[in-house]
This record gives sequence, C-alpha cells and structure tokens, in this order.
Amino acid sequence: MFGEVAVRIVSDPKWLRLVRGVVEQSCLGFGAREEAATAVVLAVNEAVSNVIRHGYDGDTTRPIRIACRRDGEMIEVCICDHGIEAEFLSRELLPPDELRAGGRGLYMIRTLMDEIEYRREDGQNRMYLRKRLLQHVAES
Amino acid sequence: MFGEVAVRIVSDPKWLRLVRGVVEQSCLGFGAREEAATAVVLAVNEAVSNVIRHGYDGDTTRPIRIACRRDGEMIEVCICDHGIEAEFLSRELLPPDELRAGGRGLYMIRTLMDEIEYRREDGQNRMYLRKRLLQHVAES
Amino acid sequence: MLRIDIEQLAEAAVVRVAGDADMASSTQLRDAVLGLLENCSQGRVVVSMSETSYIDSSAVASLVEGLQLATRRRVRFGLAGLREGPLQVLRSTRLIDVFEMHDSEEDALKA
Amino acid sequence: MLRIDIEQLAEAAVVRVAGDADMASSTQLRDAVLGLLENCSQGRVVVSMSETSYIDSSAVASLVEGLQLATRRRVRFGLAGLREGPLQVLRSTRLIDVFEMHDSEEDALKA
Ligand SMILES: Nc1ncnc2c1ncn2[C@@H]1O[C@H](COP(=O)(O)OP(=O)(O)O)[C@@H](O)[C@H]1O
Ligand SMILES: Nc1ncnc2c1ncn2[C@@H]1O[C@H](COP(=O)(O)OP(=O)(O)O)[C@@H](O)[C@H]1O
Repeated sequence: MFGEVAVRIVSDPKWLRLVRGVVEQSCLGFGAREEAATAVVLAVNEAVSNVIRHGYDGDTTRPIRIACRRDGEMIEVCICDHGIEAEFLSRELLPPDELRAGGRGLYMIRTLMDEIEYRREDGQNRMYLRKRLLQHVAES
Repeated sequence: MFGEVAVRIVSDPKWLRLVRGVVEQSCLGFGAREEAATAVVLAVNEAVSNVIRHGYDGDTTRPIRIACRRDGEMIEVCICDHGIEAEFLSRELLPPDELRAGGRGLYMIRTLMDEIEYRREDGQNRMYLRKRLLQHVAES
Repeated sequence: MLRIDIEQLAEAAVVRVAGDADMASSTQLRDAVLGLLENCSQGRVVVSMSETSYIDSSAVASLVEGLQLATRRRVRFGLAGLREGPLQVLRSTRLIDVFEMHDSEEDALKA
Repeated sequence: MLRIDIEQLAEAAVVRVAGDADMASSTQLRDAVLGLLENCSQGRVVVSMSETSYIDSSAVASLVEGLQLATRRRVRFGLAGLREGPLQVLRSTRLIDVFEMHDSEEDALKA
C-alpha cells in the first residue's frame, strides 16, 4: 500500500547528504511528521556513517543499501552492508554528559529510535531502525 | 571509482520529488555542474512520469528503479521498469511552439540529454539517459 | 507540495503558485487556472510563480491550456517571477515566447 | 558542502559554519576550531551556527574537543544561533547543558 523506497550507494561519505534527503522524503511520504522524520534522518545518518567508518574501515567503494518502508504504525529503515560483523548492540551506552570525543553515534540512534534490531545473515549485516509514527503520550 | 547511486520506488507520483533530489545530488556528487544536473533532473522526472502514466497506466504499486553513475565524461541514468513496451523512441518530435496540451515530455528529454537509448530485455524496459559533464563549445 | 492561492484584485486575478508542480500535483494547478478562467470574461489573469520551485511538462500543459482558454475568453494571461528551473523547462519546450512574461507580479500588474 | 569562515574581532574570534557538518566534512570543522584555539590564550571563541543546517555526532565530537581545549587554554567557548536540527542533536547526546549557548552571534558577543 505504501510501497518501499530503497537507495543503494557506495560507502563514500559524500553520499550521506543524499541518503538524508531520501530518508526524509520517504518518512514524509509515509506520513511521518517533521519531527519524527528528523529523528529518523539523524539516526540513519549515524548508522550509515558507522558502516563506512567501522564496518568497511573507511573503504569508500563498498555497497550499502538503505530501504525505508511503512510497517503499520511504524517507519522501518533497514541498513544493509557486507562489512565486518557488528556485535556492538551489546555495548553499554555512553553515560550522559561525559566529555569524551566520539562514541556518541549509537547513543543517538538508541535515543532517537523506538526499536533497533540487528541481524547477521549470509555475510550481510542488517540493521533495522523503527520509529512510531504517532508518539503515544504517557498517561499520568 | 565513482560508484553508483540507485533508488527504487513504487510507481506513485508522490515519490517524484524524492527521485529528483536523488538524481540532483548524484549528478553533483559525480562532478556535474549545477546546470547539467538540472537538465538531468528535468529529463529523468519526465521519463519516470511517463513510466507511471503510460508504462504502468497509472498503477501506483509497481517497481521503478533509477540508477545513476558516471561513465567517463558522461553522467548516465538508467530507468528500469516492468511496464508495457515503449516503442515511443521512433515517434516524431513535437514541432516547436505548437500549442497543444501534453506531448512534451519526450521532447524535453531529447532536448535536455545528449544520448538516449532504449532496450527491452526479459520483460523489462531500460531507458538510458546520458549527459556530457563538459559542454563542448561549438567551434566557430 | 503545491499551494495555490488566488487573489481577485480590481483589474486582475493573481494565481500564486508555491512549491513543486509535477505529475503528483499539476492537476491542482490546472483546476485552479481553468476554474478561474471559466468565471472570467475580459480582464486579466497573472500566474505568479516566484515561489514555484519546479514545473514539469504536465504543469506546462496546464499553463498552455490556460493560455488557450484565456484567448477564447479575451482574458489577458501572463506569467510572472519565474525562477531559473521553470524558465529552463519553458525554454526546453520552446514555449518561452508563447507566454507573456514578467519579471515580477508587480511588473505584471503595472504592464 | 561546509563553509567555514573565521573572523578575529578585538575581543573574540567568531567561527561561522555554513552548510552540513557530517562525516564527509566535520574534520574541516575540527581543524578550524582546534587550529584557532591553539593560537589563543584567554579571550573567547564563538562558533556561529545560524547557517549550519546539519551536524552529526562527529561534528558534536569536534565541538566537544573544542570546548576541552578552550577550557585548558582559559578561552571562553560558546555556540550561537543553532537551528532546530543541530539543537535536536545536542539534546539527543545530552550535551545541551555542557555548552554555553546563545540565541545569536550578536547576543553571544554582548554576553
Ligand atoms: N557498523 C558497525 N560495524 C562495526 N562496528 C561498529 C559499527 N557501528 C559501531 N561500531 C562499533 O561501536 C563503537 C561505537 O560507535 P559510535 O557510538 O557510533 O561511536 P564512534 O563511531 O564515534 O566510535 C564504534 O567505535 C565501533 O567499534
Ligand atoms: N514509458 C512509456 N511507456 C509507454 N509509452 C510511453 C512511455 N513514455 C512515453 N510513451 C508514449 O509516448 C507519448 C508521448 O510522451 P510524452 O512526450 O511524454 O507526452 P505525454 O506523456 O504528455 O503524452 C505518450 O503519450 C505515450 O503514448
């Protein structure tokens, strides 16, 4: 019903801007509000940057595929690459306000998204980032 | 060396804007100047609109893939779909200034691009649009 | 993605078109322009496009239809304030000399 | 995609950052900020970001490094004019209270 939007790039940081544009337009096309779209864009940018930097160790010629779809009341973005296995989901989060440089990408992703899933299959990494379209107001 | 940027959408006109953004960013990333990038964006927009309107007869759920790459001193965009065969490359061009509504998409594509190629293979249409990065100044 | 706002002044109607007029939205433009012209005889219509960031061939077709209906109804029909992108579309379809063109809405209303 | 312009005023240096600071460009930001601070002792540095449309975590890291070097060199270090996007990044990394923040470059220089 909503279809899927996918973009495939090589792992050159110069394409990050393009990816952000695609993800933003997709989220809006799938019915997300500006604020949710911005959050997804920020998270995907960090995840793709991590693939380039860590997964592919800076090699700018390797494939990355970013696919966006709407799944019920969620936006789901899948980031797929052939880089090294990323067992980083088990790491501890950055304690807030700690003044070190770096190490904030995963923290941003977890703060901004509602669900994160990681799978290693057939030598491929698939990271699923999900964001609810409607932010449920906490009952008080 | 420059890689490839590909985007896959379903044939809903609401994604045209996203496609334009991807194609523009790709062209700039491949080293095209603003003016050439704009021309490619206009042509691809018309070609994809034609696939939706004619190739898929308005069905908004069918796949379209748009892939951009740099081939030497050319930008090449391939538009791939599973719609009806498009033997329209043999049609005559719109005579300039004729005041009819419609029928200007192909004319725009031919005016804006340096090379156009169409192939039907395995039930797929592939339209290749090519634009030179450097506009050669006519010798006088 | 397309916002259309029509203002009826004493001597002219101004159709302000903001955003992208492509296959997803150009029927909106067509409906607005033809709907307006159907209720006009004489006078003038200015399509103000300084906020129009994109037009495709279907939007051009809507403008051509507008021009034709305007001619039949003896309404003066002009375009104003086009940005570089839309200008390039009119150039590539060789329609740039077919339309009455003005640099800005103000210029159009004075002309 | 990133333009950095440094202006040395009598009492402060202003680093104006325009465009997108992401993995492709944030070393430029880091080099500019750290290079400037290495040649400062006392005084102040204002990073003016009203034209900064995007920052990622690597740009945030550069700003954190700037703040740390500034503290060591007793230079006052502030950010000015942040748009909503960059603000959301500082919020999501919980660094919003770590930096001295000003609504605009003018406010920062007066403060
Ligand atoms: N795609 C990935 N593949 C492999 N390792 C990763 C990946 N993403 C993150 N990591 C690991 O997790 C760590 C933390 O990542 P992050 O919070 O984004 O900070 P940074 O990238 O600044 O180090 C990285 O240093 C790296 O070791
Ligand atoms: N992708 C396509 N598949 C099938 N037929 C096409 C396709 N693109 C164009 N055509 C045919 O070529 C004609 C001219 O196309 P065009 O110049 O874009 O004008 P318009 O779309 O306004 O008719 C169309 O009316 C259609 O019959």
